Amino acid sequence: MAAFRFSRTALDVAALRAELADPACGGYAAFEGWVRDHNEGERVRRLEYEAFEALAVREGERIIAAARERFGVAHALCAHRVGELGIGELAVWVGVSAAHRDEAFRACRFIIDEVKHRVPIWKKEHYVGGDSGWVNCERCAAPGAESGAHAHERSR
Amino acid sequence: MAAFRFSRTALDVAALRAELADPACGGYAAFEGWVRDHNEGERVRRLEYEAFEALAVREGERIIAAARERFGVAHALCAHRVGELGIGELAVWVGVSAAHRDEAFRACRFIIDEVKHRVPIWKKEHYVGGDSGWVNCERCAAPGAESGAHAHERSR
Amino acid sequence: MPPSAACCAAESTISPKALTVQYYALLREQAGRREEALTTSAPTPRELYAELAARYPFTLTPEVLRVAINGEFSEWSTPLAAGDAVVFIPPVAGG
Amino acid sequence: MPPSAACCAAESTISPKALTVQYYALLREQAGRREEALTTSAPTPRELYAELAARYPFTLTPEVLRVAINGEFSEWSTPLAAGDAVVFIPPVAGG
Repeated sequence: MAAFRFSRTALDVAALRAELADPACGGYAAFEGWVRDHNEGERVRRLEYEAFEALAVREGERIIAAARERFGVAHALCAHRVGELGIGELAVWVGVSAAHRDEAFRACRFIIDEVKHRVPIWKKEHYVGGDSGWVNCERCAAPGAESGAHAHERSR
Repeated sequence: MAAFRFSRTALDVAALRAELADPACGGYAAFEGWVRDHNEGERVRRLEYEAFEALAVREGERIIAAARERFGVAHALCAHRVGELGIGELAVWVGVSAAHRDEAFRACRFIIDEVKHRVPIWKKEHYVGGDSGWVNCERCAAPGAESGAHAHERSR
Repeated sequence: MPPSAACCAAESTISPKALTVQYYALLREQAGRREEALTTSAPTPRELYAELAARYPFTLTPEVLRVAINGEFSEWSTPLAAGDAVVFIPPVAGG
Repeated sequence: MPPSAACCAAESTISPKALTVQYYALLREQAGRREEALTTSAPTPRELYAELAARYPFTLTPEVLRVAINGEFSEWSTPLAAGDAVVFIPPVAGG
């Protein structure tokens, strides 16, 4: 099954984790992105995720292959929700198993960073006041972010 | 309940993770140490964990308090097995939830590194050939490890 | 960002072709559709986006977008061919 | 690491006291017990460990051990008192 995948329903963390089990692995690192009740000073009520799935899966697979090669980890997976999510829901899960913890941590961090930066997924925040807005990618929002592919204004 | 704890039975990851849920948290990082089937060229059959529990819990709590203060994370927990463990079993679990992923990753890494270095827990490997040995701490085994509190030879 | 004169001179020699465009996120909302089939003389995605931006109230400039052709990241200067599936990709924000 | 002459001179003036020692991991195996109550004139954990190392086949030198008194990390030079619970801590390897 693909190492990067989308789901329209709640992610089953136990099942995902089980795919990484390996008697040769001593370290497992996981990251989960949860829907937070606030962002940049606004109170968030729910989120809506949308993806260009064909390209996103391809790009996600490339990220995971790069992580496996670069850090020498045994197994890595990423699953991302699409659709409507409420506060506290699991939006994205990354899991990595490896012989040792150092490479597991580094690969896990690499994957989530790259996924957020490169994979065509978008999220729209719906605020408590009824307003809504598409979220900037983190790097664009950072001062001194490169112009070009990722700079943009808050688009609401 | 204590932020650092021991268990004589299989750790319930879902229950531990649920303790970290927080609508203000967008990032969750976890580490798991699994019993690996090999170590330093030897084939391992099972592990035996032993702890000086009173001091270990105290030291573990200090590590978690330090992580929360240093990285500003909302919640952090660590659970460690004691007793006999088979290959693939979960020996230690660390979970951290925070507003953002950076501090969650860093705190999680800090906690497992410090636990392995400072908390009075020992593991004895039982090898496929019938031999057994107490495991060196990682830092002692590293070339150039400081002498003193943590240097030692393989003791079997 | 209108195409340059040199580019337009070239463009005028290119025959119209049928292709599809998919819209995501803010572009989907501003175009009011997920997808459309259209016939265009735009030689590359750059001119195609300019053509669409004249029709829809797009607020994102090409500088902040990426483009994909037939499901793969592409260059703004890649020649468009009949039957291409073109996607303009707003700044991403997964996770 | 035998106590120095100065240390032994001081030691001899210290009256015997009853305390307990707990053993973990390799020390537990080499002592052949988890715990014992004993009476010692050792003024500090350093002399106590030397005393025990003369009795049991300990292979770990004090340099690689830490010491805890009454459930808290302590110094090798901390004076021992009657009723203390002493633990010598082999190099740890959790996780």
